[in-house]
Amino acid sequence: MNEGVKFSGIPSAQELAAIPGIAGPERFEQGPVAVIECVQEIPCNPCEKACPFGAITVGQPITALPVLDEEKCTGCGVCLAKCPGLAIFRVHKNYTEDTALVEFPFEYLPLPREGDTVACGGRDGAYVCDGKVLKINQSKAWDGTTLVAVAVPKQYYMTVRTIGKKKED
Amino acid sequence: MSMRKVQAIVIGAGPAGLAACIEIAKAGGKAVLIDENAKPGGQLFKQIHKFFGSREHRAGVRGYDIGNQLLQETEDLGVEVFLDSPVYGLFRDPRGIMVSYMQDGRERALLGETVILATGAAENALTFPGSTLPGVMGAGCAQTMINVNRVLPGKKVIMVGSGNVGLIVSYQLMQAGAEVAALIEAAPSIGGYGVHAGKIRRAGVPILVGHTIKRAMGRDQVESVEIIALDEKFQEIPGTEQILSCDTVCIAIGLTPLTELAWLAGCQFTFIPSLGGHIPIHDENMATTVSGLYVAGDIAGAEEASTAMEEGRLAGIAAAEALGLYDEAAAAPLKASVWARMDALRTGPFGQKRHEAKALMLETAKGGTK
Amino acid sequence: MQENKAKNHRVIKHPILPAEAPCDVSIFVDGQEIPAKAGEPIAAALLTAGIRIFRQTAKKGYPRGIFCGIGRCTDCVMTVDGQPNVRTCVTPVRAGMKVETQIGLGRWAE
Amino acid sequence: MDELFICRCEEVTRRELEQAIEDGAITMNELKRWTRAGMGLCQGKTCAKQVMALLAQKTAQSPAAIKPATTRNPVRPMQISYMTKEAE
Amino acid sequence: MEKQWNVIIIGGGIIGLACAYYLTEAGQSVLLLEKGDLGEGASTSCDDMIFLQSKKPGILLTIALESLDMYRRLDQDLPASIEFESRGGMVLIESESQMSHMQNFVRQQKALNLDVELLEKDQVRKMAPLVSKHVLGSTYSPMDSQVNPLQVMRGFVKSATAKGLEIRRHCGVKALDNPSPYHWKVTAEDGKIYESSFVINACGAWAPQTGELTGLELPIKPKRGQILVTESVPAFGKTNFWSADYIVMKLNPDFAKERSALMNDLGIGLSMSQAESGNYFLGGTREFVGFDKTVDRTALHLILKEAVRFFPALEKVNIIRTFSGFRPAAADGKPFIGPVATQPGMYIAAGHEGDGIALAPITGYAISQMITGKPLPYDFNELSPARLGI
Repeated sequence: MNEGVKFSGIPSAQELAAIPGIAGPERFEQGPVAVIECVQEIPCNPCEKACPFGAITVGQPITALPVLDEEKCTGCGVCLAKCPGLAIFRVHKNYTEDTALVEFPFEYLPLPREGDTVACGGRDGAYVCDGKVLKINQSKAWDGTTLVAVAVPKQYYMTVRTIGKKKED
Repeated sequence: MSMRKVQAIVIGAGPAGLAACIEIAKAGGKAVLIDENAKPGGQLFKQIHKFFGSREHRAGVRGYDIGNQLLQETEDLGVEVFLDSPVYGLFRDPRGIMVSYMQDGRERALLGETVILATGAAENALTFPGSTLPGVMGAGCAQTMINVNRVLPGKKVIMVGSGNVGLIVSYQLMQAGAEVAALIEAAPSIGGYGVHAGKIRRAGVPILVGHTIKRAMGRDQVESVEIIALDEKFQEIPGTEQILSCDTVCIAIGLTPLTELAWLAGCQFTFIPSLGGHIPIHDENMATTVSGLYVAGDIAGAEEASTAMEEGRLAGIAAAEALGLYDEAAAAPLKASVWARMDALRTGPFGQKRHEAKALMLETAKGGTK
Repeated sequence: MQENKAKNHRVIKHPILPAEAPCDVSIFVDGQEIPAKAGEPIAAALLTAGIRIFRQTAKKGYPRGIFCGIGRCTDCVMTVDGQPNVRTCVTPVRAGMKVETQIGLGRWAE
Repeated sequence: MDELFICRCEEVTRRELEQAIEDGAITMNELKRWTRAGMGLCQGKTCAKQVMALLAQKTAQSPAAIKPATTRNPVRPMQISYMTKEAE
Repeated sequence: MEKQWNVIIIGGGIIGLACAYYLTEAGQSVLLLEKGDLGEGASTSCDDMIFLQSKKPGILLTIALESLDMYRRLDQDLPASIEFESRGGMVLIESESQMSHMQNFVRQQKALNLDVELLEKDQVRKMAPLVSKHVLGSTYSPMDSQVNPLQVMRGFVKSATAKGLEIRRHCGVKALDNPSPYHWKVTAEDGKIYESSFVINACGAWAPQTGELTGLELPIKPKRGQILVTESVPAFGKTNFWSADYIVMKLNPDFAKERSALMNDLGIGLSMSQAESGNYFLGGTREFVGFDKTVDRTALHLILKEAVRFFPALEKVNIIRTFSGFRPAAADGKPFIGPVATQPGMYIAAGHEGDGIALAPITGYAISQMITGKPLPYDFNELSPARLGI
């Protein structure tokens, strides 16, 4: 069975390990950080301009993969809503003793409410665990893209990437 | 019969046509933009996702916002726009290129010193038993319905084709409230960007590569489809049939440039499958083999909106130069900067093929035609 | 009579796009009154009402509905105000329009 | 409904196209004239690509060598009343 | 060296194919050379009518009636549905003066056993409920018929190829040599030389070019006819239609004064026929403009105005296609069907102007009978090239 983004739409562990947009394991221990799951050379660079700290570099050609400078990245999350591919996540592994925070863009209705307990899914949408919605972030500048932050059991910090769509009321 | 003559007629108010008009107007020229739809913007207004590219390509901005910005610009520059005005033909005329169109319930004509065709592309159809049943439709059709007309064409969808159109429309169908039961792709791998595929995978939509639709079933509209796995030679693998229930099948298997007007004008063509089939031969200025006639956007090879805008700019600058609004020295750097941005869009694993196809086109244009 | 599920088919609330204006006119489809928005394509009003079968073909009598959505193919044609072969995907709704399922080539109004 | 309709407008099946090729049609114009595929309201805009692929396959021609059927005015259906008003 | 053929036909329109059909039926070995696609000249750029009512009594009407009978048989014999139908025809009359001319004409035609009559206003309306109220009357003949020329050609191709016909498309002729009587060497664009006993020039409006290769001057000129095609619609009446004014003008040139100069320049006379598919052909013009295939806007406007004048409901119908074709117009208005006396083995089957479809079967049959030395049903001398010293 062929693995990887070209075959399943999901980057494989090897693909994720090979790209320059994801910080090393130590960096995750130190605080929130952007996770740029951009594994294909596509002509796109808004993330580079989005980062106020200059932590993301695409450079030339424009199809180069975004490089995350894990020292400069403060984990502010400004880049999340700017990525047209919705491929950047904010991960705070040590959010609490036993939970990690995962924040991701979400463009469906209805939105969950802060404090809700929701079913969290992985890159394939399959259920991973329950999580608690910590924050619904919206900004006019993000043009309809909402950022949802959930707290999940710590071991899922690199697994949870979304929440289930709620059925329409 | 006296007939109004203008410096440039641009046919098609999509990204390429709007960009072309803007460049002609910026050069001080008079352009008339004609489009058959009630609203300008071409397919931009159904693109509600954020575009890729760089800042010059307005990356990160949603398609319809880009459409609005371009419209504002054409308005500010005083471009004359005819909407609801389908161009139905070109007639030979010693005074220029005669463009005939329908407007306000009558047929009219206009002469252009230059004409830029920016007519876009249409979706490819697919034939299988049941492919004419109500509920089977183009993915672009479904996209227009949900994003422009705000109505769901169905509630449970099977998407056929994993290019960017299939991936994006699947995502947008879910945003509009439909369920996408599965996306199937005959090739062994996904055609479009992985990040678009990732969006619908996260929503739980299975992407079945190496699968095709065998038939759609239903008495008088689609009720289910039968799909089947294909081997690497695209042959059906018996025993892998599955029946999936759905009420809608969307077809997203590529585009064909809308070239009728170029054929009518007598342009020479070349056949480049990776650009969608027969393409009017055009040079580095987007000029065709017919004097004064230019092409831009999908008619010059189906790509995507960002490249279409750049090609429109290029054609506009070149037409302005041909009209004497720019001298060579003024036009050259403008064209070079467009080319630099276009080259950037045509790199990487998804752009390389188009880069090569366009390079082949330029060679064909230089070498004359067969 | 085809099923009428009007409320469920209109995309009112949307995560990206502004809220949609409500229907403001009526049209008559095979005698049945359905709500519509002036200026929207006839096909959109029909889909809103859950109507997907627009005609029967001339040769085989098979059902057809919307296919290309841009006025290019003939699949969505119906008889509108007595005129056959009207492309409903590009023809705007006017209040009180009479739309009929087209059988074959249709017929001329008397 | 097991028929494979390639030309949706004129309800021309794949089998009818194959039959015309067997009868000796080897160009797009001939195939169109003999089967009506592409003669409907859309004038082949929907089916031409599929017809061409079929013709190429059945006659062992390269698709690049096949000339599309002739394009004519009007490229959009035009209501006759549009043409009967005095020219302006 | 290619094999020797009995007959080489130059021109793959309906006339050339009809010759091929009847010659292969008669057991001849035949090669057909066509410079473009089959039927690319006038045979696919025309309407579908076998119109008898316009014909003056004489050889043309006689052979048209024979051809009609032959189509009835071909409808059974050919391996394609040729959509033969005798829907009948009406010539719509708008004025008293047209009426009196048509009365005369009808009387003459009746004498030749053409089944034709005059209809009063009310009868016209019964046959064609959507006709304009200003129409005073019409002629009606149930014999006027139609056939789908595209399917006829398909049937000819299929049947004749099964009997050995070979076809070379996109293969024009560059030279014609005649080393001895009944020996022809045809140099084709594919670089080959084909040899035969007989050559048939069936090149329609292009027949003079082919004639020139052997020094023949054929008095045939291309007459452009512009035609529009509507979408498929319900019928406007039981029959096909013509306007009387053009026919009357042909009978009495004085009538030209009643028409606009532009109408006369373009030679506009309305014809309106419905194909089996429901599409109407709206014609047409008759213009001498050389081989300029352009469709011009003015002509389209005028034809449509004529059509709407007779059928106001047409206003709402869509035009989906326009085209023009070159009718091969012979100097004296009659086709050339027969041998070239000075060039043994050379035959001409061209110059049918607007009657190529109607006269194809009889032309093919007559040529086949001549070449195989069999008797002819009529005296074809009146149509022989010799009549003009050729």
